[in-house]
Amino acid sequence: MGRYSVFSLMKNALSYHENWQAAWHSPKPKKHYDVIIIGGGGHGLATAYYLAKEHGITNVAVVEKGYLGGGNTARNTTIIRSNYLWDEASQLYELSMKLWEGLSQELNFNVMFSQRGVLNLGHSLQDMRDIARRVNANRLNGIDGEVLGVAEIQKIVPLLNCSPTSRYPVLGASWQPRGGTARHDAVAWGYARAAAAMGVDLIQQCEVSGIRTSAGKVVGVETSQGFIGAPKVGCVVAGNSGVVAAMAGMRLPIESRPLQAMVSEPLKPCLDTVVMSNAVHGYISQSDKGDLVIGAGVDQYNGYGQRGSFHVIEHTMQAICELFPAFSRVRMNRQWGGIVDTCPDACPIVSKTSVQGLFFNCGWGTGGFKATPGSGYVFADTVAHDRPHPLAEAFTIDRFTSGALIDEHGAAGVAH
Amino acid sequence: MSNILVETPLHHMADAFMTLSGGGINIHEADMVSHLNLRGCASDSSFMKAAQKTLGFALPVVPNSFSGHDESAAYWLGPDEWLITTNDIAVEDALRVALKGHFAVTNITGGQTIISLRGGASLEILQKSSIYDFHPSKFKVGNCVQTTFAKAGALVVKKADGSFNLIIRRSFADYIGRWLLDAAREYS
Amino acid sequence: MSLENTQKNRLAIGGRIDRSRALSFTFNGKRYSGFLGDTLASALLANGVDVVGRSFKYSRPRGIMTAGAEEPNAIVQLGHGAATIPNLRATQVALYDGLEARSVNGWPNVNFDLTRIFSLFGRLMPPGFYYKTFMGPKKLWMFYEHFIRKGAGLGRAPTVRDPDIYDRINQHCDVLVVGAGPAGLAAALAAARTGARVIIADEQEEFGGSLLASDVNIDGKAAAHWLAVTLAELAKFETVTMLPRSTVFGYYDHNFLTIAERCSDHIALTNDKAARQRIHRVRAREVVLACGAIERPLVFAACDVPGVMLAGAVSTYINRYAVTPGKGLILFTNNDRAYETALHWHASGRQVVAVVDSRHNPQGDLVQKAAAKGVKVLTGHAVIEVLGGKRVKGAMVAPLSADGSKLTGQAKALQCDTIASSGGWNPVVHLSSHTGAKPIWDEEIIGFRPGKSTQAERSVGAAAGTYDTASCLAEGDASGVQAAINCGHSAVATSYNVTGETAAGPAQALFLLPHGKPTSRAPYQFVDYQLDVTAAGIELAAREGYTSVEHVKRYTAMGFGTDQGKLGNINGMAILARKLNQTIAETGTTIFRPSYTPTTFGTIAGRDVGELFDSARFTAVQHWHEQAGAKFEDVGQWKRPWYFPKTGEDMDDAVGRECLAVRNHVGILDASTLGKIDIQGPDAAEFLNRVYTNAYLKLAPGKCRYGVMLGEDGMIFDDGVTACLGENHYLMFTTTGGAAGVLNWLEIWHQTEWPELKVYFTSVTDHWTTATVTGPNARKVIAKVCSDIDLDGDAFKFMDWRDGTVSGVKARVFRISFTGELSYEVNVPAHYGRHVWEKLIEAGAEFGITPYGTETMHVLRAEKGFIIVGQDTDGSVTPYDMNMAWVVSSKKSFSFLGKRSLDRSDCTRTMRKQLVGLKTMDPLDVLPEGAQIVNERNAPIPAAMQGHVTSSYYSACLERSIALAVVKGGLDRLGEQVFCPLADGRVIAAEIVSSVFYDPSGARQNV
Amino acid sequence: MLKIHCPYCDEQREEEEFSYSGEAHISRPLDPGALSDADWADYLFFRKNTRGWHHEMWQHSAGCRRYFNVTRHTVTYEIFESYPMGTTPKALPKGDAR
Repeated sequence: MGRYSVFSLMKNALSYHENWQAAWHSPKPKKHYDVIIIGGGGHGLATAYYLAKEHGITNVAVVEKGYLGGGNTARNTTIIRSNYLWDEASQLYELSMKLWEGLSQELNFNVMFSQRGVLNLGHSLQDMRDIARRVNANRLNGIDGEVLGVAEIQKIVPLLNCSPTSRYPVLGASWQPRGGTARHDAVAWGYARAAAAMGVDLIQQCEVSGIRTSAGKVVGVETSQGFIGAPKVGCVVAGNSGVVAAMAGMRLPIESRPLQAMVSEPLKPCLDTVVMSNAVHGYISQSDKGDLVIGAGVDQYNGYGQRGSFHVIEHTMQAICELFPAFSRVRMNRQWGGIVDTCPDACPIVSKTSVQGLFFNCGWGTGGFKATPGSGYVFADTVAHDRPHPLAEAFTIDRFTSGALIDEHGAAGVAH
Repeated sequence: MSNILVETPLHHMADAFMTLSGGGINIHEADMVSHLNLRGCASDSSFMKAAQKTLGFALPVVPNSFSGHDESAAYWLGPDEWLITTNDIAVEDALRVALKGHFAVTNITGGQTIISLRGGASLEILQKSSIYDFHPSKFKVGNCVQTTFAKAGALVVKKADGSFNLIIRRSFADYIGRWLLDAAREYS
Repeated sequence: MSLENTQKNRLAIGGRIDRSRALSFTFNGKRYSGFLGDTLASALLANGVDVVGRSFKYSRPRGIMTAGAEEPNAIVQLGHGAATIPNLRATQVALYDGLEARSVNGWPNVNFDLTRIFSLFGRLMPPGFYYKTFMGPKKLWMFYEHFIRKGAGLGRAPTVRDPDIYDRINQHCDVLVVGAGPAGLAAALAAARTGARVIIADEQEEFGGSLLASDVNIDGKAAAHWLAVTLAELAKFETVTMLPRSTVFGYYDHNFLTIAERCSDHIALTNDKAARQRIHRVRAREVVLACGAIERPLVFAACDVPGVMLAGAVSTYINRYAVTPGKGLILFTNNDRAYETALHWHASGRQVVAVVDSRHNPQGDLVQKAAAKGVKVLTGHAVIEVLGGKRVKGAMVAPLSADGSKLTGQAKALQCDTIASSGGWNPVVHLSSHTGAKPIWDEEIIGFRPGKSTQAERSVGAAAGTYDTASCLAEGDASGVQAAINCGHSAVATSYNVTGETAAGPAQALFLLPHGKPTSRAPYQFVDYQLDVTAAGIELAAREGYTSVEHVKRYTAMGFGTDQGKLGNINGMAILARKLNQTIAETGTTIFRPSYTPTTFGTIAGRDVGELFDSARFTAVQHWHEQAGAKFEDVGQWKRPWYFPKTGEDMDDAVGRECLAVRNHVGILDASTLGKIDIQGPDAAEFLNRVYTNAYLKLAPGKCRYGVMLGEDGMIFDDGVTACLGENHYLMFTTTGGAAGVLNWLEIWHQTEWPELKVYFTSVTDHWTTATVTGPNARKVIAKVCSDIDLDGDAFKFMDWRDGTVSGVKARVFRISFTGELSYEVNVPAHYGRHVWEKLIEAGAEFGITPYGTETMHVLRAEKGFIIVGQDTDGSVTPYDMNMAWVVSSKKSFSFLGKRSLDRSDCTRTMRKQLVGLKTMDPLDVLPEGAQIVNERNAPIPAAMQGHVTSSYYSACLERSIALAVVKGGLDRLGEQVFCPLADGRVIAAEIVSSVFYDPSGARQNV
Repeated sequence: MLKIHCPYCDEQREEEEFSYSGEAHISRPLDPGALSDADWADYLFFRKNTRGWHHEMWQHSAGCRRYFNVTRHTVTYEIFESYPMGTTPKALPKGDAR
């Protein structure tokens, strides 16, 4: 794989960019692999990458029914933070954060990780109690965080409506300076390119139609390109987890819901950080291209349509106009929806299953993008060693039986 | 009891509503009447008969309709639920006496109020506030409907004279009053 | 200088502009004139303005390319200050007097742009170059990003509150017609004549679409005349709503569509009388999509030089706006229809240099017509490169192979200042694809047509690939008839007689023109103008493995501009298909999403902003609270008095005073916001028994009981007191925030699981005003206003309730207490609330009655160790965790909601977090709520957290701080010392104590 | 934006009047105490999450406050029928939605 650098760019410029190599190839599937990863999104590609890099398992296929990074990876609002409430969740997201911090260099692919800071606004006394609780917990877990007052917030976000007379005045916020955003497509492409370079087969337009098991063990997957054998299969299919689980005769504590987002027309820089509000229910940042990137709430019903209802968009716009009255004249350019796999406790499932060799990594709900590196890292480790990675132990499927849920609704708050 | 102060939920907005009058829309809070929530089985003829005998008219069984007259009316809220509005405070006890078996009469007078909406712009103001189809071809005299109203709810009633009544909850009255004033501004 | 003579390209006659209404406007600071009926674009062209913007990446000069929504170049910032609007398309801005517009890119200005220097490095900026560079050293991306962001973006957002208001209106109709061209008008007319409720919307300033610049006759009338007659008829129907300047921007499920109406943007920047824009939320039974088609330019080298325009746009400017945007025209086409542009240009009295037709043997009538007019036609030729920088100076024209794939001879230069380009037409399939219908490639029309409908919707006219007026009218009429019939109306078809149309011969499928050099080395052959995506860029993406059309779009940014790829995407896909040696059908198209054109945030938000952002709920005593100077706290939607400061008091002073007043004298709280549910029926007690953790079967009339509700997961979700009002009649109090949730909770179990239980639930929250009179003097106060209740402590005990009369009003008085003091909760119908409240204040005056708010309430209950659900609990605690085993009945036969979950291993393990009290070593230290608890003073990071502080206050009556906390195994650790490390570096030590700080025996409330 | 038929109001009404209430036909075990933790968890948390025709509960929260069932396609969002609590749904339409 040719290394990317400003020099390779110049060299190729001289030959009119006619000699760039493909970032990855699209092979036909082999008969058998050591591991099959179902799902070519960010999490699946990261899993394949870490299987190869950390565990030397390179005889791996990633099967994707559409195109790489075409699901929620391509549809989220790219917010990255690790300031979750409970130890188990915050440590997993913090592992992810640390991986983000070196990812562009590690992958030799600029994922444009921009640590511009994340603000979570508080609008009620209880919001502020929860914020203080979360920030204190973060600090004691070695995660950066501060509680900011209104004046400090206004300095960071001059256009934010901090009037004490607004319907739900801003009372304060939590601030994670290391949080920020990244270029979502680049994350999938970067992992894909790096994984492919280590020998991982990336098989697109290959839909899984069945999971073949024998004597309680997985033996491979039926696909639109025929049967592919493997003793280990990792399912990383987000919104479609329930569908794949059903192929293995399982149900999951997961419901798939539409989640919508939108972008404005490109503007000159006017918002330098990420602003989130649970109570008023909106969150917003500005991409490097200049678009305001805005996330809406989760629709109330189950849906695989990648479409949501318009009143959800309206409520989000009302929240944005309430938080940023100056954006009222800005225009929405594009709106879309994804399918989020939500767990009852707003935490993921990274787990073995009752079927030997079948693993699931799902339930990231509205918070999956930020977890991409960490999720791939611990899932690869779990698959490689056939036991939960220490940081994944709390996220096994058993917790729904024992009752050891990790309720992150408070910190997860709005869809993000 | 003449020295007892009685305050309707929108007493403080009467003047603001007045400033609209003369334009395409006329809004005011109706005089106070008793509001009773009545629960019972519509298929229980003895219950229905007893209610009719007490009220002087039959409870409506057609969804989203109301029966009665200006002094006293019954609005369909659900298959086993009605709202009774009446200016005869005796009705409450009379119902309790007349009805037998499994029923419930609950006085909610303090919790509700009625806003009258009349004038050419009424329909458009309803369209601005609610997602229900109030077009005269669909929502006729004698109809009533519980639906969303801005970010609150209302029971909307189409009266014989073509005007509308909004029956709303007290705690939301101030918000709905402000919403109406804002929506009506362009017509006054 | 007089206004008119600045308009060098304005024709003396013709067009739909009003020459008697001259308008003055400025563009980039320079003053120009135009006429009523102009768009900003037509006025700029009339004034001979060539360069209107600079491109995003290479900063190339750009001119007006189109006459509509697909315009990629003429992006302007309108006005300044609070009312400024970024990123409008000059082609869609109606001109008004005093209009002020600026280009959004180009520094110092579009004609002399220093950032042009970047384009020298253009070769270093292929698609994806960001991903390959700026990677090291670590963290330096933030530095690069700073400059990249500065260069990015188009216009500027306002920096102060929007002065305008916006409106929302809900519409319901039988038939919604999108687009008011010939097909749409015919559809609307057919449906309207059946009496159906019809809405017809069109994004343009006036209805008519192609008829506004058409030469045909309909039923013997000139198109414009037929249009006028038709509009007049439509306007007569009461059942028809006509919405010009209204863009249908989204098509959602179950035939729900959204329309953005520009109410006043054609008059001024702001509207001080009414809404500037209004959104129509339409629920339609049937939808007719007649939204037309967008012309496709041909792709050749330097096809972005100002002066290169869409052929149809040139015709529109000539016929509709009486502007011929140049002197010498070359028309480059692969189809017959575009010849009309050459004829229009010719008719406007200016020179047609040549028609360059890629086809070798075009035979259509229009071709003959042009030849007959003496227009020079070069068949089998192509424009392969444009000459000129800030304006077209000429074109390199070369002979082309029949299949259009290669050049067959030397190119020669032809001089001209305008090149009209036409590569055919793309039906506007956007709205139909919003519904999930996948567009289908059609070789016949050389374009994508709408896919299989998933809703009650049909596309007609140009939107379906039908381009001649006669067929458009026929399809429109048929669709209107069908739609009306589907809505239960009876309809008859109308047939229209159209004359003066010339039949078109076959077009050639041609997208990217060959050049002397390979694509990778040829001068830029632009596909997406706004984002500088070139044919070479698309081929590079494919070369690098980005072969899915979605990958190409994302890698090159093709289609991500404000025109959403309306102009370039199909060309891009064709170029990709050729590169991958597959058909366009195989390659497919990207998915179109709302908004069809960008929609103002404020329009979508409507009037739900400011004080109307959300409903604020008030109690009947609100105005008294305001007059008493209360500070308010948001609790859900409620506004509750937080505390009542006297002059000079801060919150701590006020709360301290209020607390002491309650403990030593008497206080009064407005508790009206508590949820109240009236429960009646023979099975009411059984029902309560099932939803509460404790027993209710034996609760006698006149008695009250505190209960806790669990979710089925065993976690506390609400609590409150329930009173037995009589046989089969109960009143349940819920928390303020939980009221709605609890009522639904009761209803869903009753309606879905236990319908056999005879019980009714009715919310009476708003009916009652609840005044809590509490403190040692409470009885004395009540005694003064209530004579018909025996207040004696033995006659009216703690946890009893009584009916009575309070200051002349029938009341229900409860002896329940959240403060631990002697308390009476006086409930009266809310219309008497203010009266009774004031009487209680009067009666209490001599005993020092003190109104208090939620903060004091919190302190007083914390002194007693009473929990607040949602503050001391967080959805992860059981009654046992809250040290409330006493409230859980193990004897009940029915397995109450949540009981089973309490037996799960995690709920029974040791070291669960349990509710305890904390006393700081320094009694003046008040722990911050949310402080985390650790075992050692200098716990290393990461520290093992033991729990956190849920409630913490300074207790004036105990003269020290108190706190409630949840601590791992806390109930077994009373007396242990723990530590709270704070963000400011302090570490506060505290002792674990009982959660009851005051009057543990409960003596004070039992008097 | 769904349009839902309320079987009690007997009208097509807008989604904003309704609250989604999850998968239908999950009845509470009569004797929870007799269930294993796993069976209890299955009732509590595990769902079909069907991709296709889905029986689900809705409440007409802004209208008559009644709960009822809806058969809806979770990909096309097409609604096949609404039916009252305690009644059984019609046989599903053959194949997929439209």
